[in-house]
Amino acid sequence: MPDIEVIKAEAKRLLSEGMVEVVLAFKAGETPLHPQPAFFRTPDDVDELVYSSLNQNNLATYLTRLPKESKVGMVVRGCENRSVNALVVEKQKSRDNLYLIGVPCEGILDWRKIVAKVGEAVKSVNESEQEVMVESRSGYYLVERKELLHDSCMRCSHPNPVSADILIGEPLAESDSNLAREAVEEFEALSVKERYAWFRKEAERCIRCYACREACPMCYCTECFVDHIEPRWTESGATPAGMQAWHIVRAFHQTGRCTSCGACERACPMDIKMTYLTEKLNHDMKEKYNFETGLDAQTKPPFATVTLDDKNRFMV
Amino acid sequence: MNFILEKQALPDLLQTWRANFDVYLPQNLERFTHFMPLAAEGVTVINEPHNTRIPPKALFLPMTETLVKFTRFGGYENAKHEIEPRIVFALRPCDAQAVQLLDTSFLQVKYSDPFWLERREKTITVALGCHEPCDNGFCTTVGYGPFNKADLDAMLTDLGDFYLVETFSEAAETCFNGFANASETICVQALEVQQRAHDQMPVAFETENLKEKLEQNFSSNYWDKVSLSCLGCGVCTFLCPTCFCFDIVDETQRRERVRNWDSCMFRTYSLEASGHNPRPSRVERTRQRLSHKYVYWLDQVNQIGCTGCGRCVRYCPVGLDIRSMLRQAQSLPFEVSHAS
Amino acid sequence: MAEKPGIALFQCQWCLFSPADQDWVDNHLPSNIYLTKTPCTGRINPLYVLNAIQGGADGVMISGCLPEQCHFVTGNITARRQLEEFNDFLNHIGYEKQRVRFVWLDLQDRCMIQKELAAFEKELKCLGKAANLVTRMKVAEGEQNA
Amino acid sequence: MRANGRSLYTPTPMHVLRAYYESTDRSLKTLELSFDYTEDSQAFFAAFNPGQFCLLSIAGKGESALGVASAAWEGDFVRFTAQNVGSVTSALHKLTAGDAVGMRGPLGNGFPMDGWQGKNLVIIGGGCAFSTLYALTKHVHHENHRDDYGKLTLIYGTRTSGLCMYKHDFAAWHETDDMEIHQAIDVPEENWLHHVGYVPDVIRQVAPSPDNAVAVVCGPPIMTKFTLPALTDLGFTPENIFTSLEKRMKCGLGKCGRCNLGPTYICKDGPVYSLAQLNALPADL
Repeated sequence: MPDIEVIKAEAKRLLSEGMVEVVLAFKAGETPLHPQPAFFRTPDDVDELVYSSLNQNNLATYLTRLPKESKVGMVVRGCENRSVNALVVEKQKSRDNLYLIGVPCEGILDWRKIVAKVGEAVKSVNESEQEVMVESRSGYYLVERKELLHDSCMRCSHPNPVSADILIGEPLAESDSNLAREAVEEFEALSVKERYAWFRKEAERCIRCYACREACPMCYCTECFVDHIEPRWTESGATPAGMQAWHIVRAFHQTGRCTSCGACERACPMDIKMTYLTEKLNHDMKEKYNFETGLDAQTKPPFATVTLDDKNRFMV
Repeated sequence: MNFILEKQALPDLLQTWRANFDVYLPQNLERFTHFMPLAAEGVTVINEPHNTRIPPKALFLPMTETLVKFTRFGGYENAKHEIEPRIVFALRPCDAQAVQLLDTSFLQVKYSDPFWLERREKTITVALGCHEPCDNGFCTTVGYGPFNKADLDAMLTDLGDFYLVETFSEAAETCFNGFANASETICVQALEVQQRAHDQMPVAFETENLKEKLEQNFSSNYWDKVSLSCLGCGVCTFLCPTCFCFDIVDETQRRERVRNWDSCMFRTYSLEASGHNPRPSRVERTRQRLSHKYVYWLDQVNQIGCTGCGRCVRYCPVGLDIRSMLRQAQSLPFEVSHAS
Repeated sequence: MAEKPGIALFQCQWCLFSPADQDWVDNHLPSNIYLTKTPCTGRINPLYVLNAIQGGADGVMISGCLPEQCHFVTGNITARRQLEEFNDFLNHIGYEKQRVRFVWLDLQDRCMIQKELAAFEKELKCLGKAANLVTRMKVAEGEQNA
Repeated sequence: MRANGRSLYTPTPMHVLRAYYESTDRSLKTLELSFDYTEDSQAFFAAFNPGQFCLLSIAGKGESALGVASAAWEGDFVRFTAQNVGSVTSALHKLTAGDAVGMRGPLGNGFPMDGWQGKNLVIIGGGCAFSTLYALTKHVHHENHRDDYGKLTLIYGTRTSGLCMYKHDFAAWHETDDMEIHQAIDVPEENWLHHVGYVPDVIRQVAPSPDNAVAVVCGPPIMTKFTLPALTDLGFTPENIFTSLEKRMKCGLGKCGRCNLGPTYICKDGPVYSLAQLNALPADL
């Protein structure tokens, strides 16, 4: 775990030296399971800053909500760093206006898995590298970290920030990049019928609250296609057609832009699995175009870089 | 009337009801519980002190519901919904209270919503009191409670091997026909359980003068502070048992006019055709959500429009907590002048 | 199956050089083919394809110009990149891949579009009626959309 | 249930009697609708009060709230003037005589006509928001009701003379002597015989007397914002200043939630509020 005091000191330095107007990080929430994203504007505020593996959100989602020219400091993990890069590529934020405090990430703990494991009324969560100690109403539990990791974090292959201005803590070993591919291949091994049944089951639980959209750093359109009135692209209610179209198109709009952070899935109030959709698209981008989102802040995603060389790919 | 219902007898009872009613009760759906009609076999009564993920308001105000059908030559027809008599079993008192609050909106004297009315009239609600406190609830704080009896047909109190059934309507009495009457001692015992459950609920914030404080600080920067990390999704409102806003949309292909749940946290909610938006940012929208529950409901029907079920607290993707927001509101300045 | 499969045809307005072919597409299409003409295949949003599928099309055919012959230089390749991936993606969630077909039409070709459509129709017949992803309620027979 | 067994949400079938452009730039169109069934007509006029609005409905497009611009005595029809802004209003603009259209209403409270009896009326309108005031003027000006009210002053401002609505009636009203009319345009034009300037300035210039008088203001938000202080300066009390508000509406019945102004719903408890009422409500517009 990175030293929280070092993070705080760095955040304080940024603010007191006037290098940034605001530092984006987390503060302790009302309950131990839910730390809140917070905006620190003065060095004194920074005392509230916390860093834990329970920080569920991708902070990059707030970047497009702040004024474009504002100077922002951010505590970033691997996926958040890649999202920032993707936003910089899409010219949503200038890299010069950003100061990234990088933290190697050991994976995000899924609060739902914790509750499922230890029961209601979690009083405290203490983590070490391998294990997590949880106190709930029914007593103390020592659980292996792996068991509580969020699904997308288990497949993560870039836990280290790729372009942070300062890295706090020792970089972790890059993990096996095949895990994501295996997950996609495992799903594709199912028959068409089974796959559709799975998709239906997941998509049709949707209540269309758009938490996935709002939690995603790359969903920054001023007007989403589902809010469009003329023409109306999909059925707007919680009908099968509307729900399926939402999940298909939301995911497809992320092609070459998704960093597999899993924030959409963690935000969903109905526990809908969504990363199996974006993982497939990421997998294809890697196989077909050798592209991974956000590894640098220059390379454009495949759908934005069409060349006539492509014709050789498609000639039948 | 008070009856005793042995826990063993419950599955059979539910099946008996199925002869005449659609029986809705919380059942496991994937990783959470959801009100679903009871099938011929397999009974799951969710006994944890836990709410379903989607509040039972969805049984009365479905997520999507047809209001009007378009006829071929530009005409309109009333939509018809086949609604069978139903029993909603094991809903929690907070959710039942919420349905009563929604009645004040949907069953106004002049404009009574026909679809809501029909569903309400054909439903018998049998609540299951919460003998153990739930995790994020704060029902006693807002003036309700784990055994709040408002607007119920019957209420169950868990007493170990059996339930004490208190019925408040004739319809419910016939449902429990043939069960043994509860003795005085059992009723006293139940009262103790109920009182203990009530006392166990923590007080999350003070409600005294809260209305005046929120009202008078309408343009305070308090709202900027509490809405800062809000994402603007609809989780808190869609999962709220008392949120009832809906949108009316024409589904051209289906030739229907439908109503869908809508949320005051969405940008398009109050966006006008001219491009003007009275609530342009998350600050105003958060203010609307909180003020509606803690100011406007009080003005309208003199009840707090939040029943303390705790869903918005639990499922907010960024951990925003209405309890802490209101606790912060308690330190706002206010004048007592017109609080008479 | 007894009835002919429904095909949604998205046609780039430049891809048929021969007036006779264009006239056939514009005026003499069989009733099971529903034509949408676009200024370029690059204009085809994957949402159009999804709409056609959800609305009950048994197959979707997109006809565009050959690479390097696009009126807008790279429109057809943009479309191909996107729609190829979209098709792969639909396949991932359980839609038969064969039901979406992208054809290049050489400007010199004659009667290619008829041949392609016939071949596509034949294949769709083998696949049968589309079921997955067909979720939009249909308007009753004989009624026109408002 | 309403007349003919329709639910609250089912529009009444109507058809277009007359449709004509109201302004020279064709951005405003007036529709006069007549009822398909006499029961609907009776139910409508039994409930109707000037200042109320209806939801006009085009199947497949949606509904749009429009103020009623006709008085009950004018005949068995309802008049609306729509500005072409959104998807529904642009569909309304395509309608011609004989076309079918749906209508729900009358909705809202309307002007408190009973409370205004015997008082002088100062009617202040701006732009296309004049429609309900037109209904009010028509109602008051009619010989059956004229004696119930005192002096009638009409102040109407538009951006250009071409955007002025109901030109024929204005021409006729200029001829009559039981009404004081002040028309204004924002920028000078040739052959314009009336005021030039913004409505608040015209009010200060005209200076209607606040004695035993009620001021009714209806206009774009920016005009209302500056007109209300002008009236207060002239000595009108908040209880005697009325305005009609608008917000996005869906159900029109105080159920869908979006048009609330504090604890009131503009569709059900409004759209007409007195300034005294507004002062007690949050500024959530």
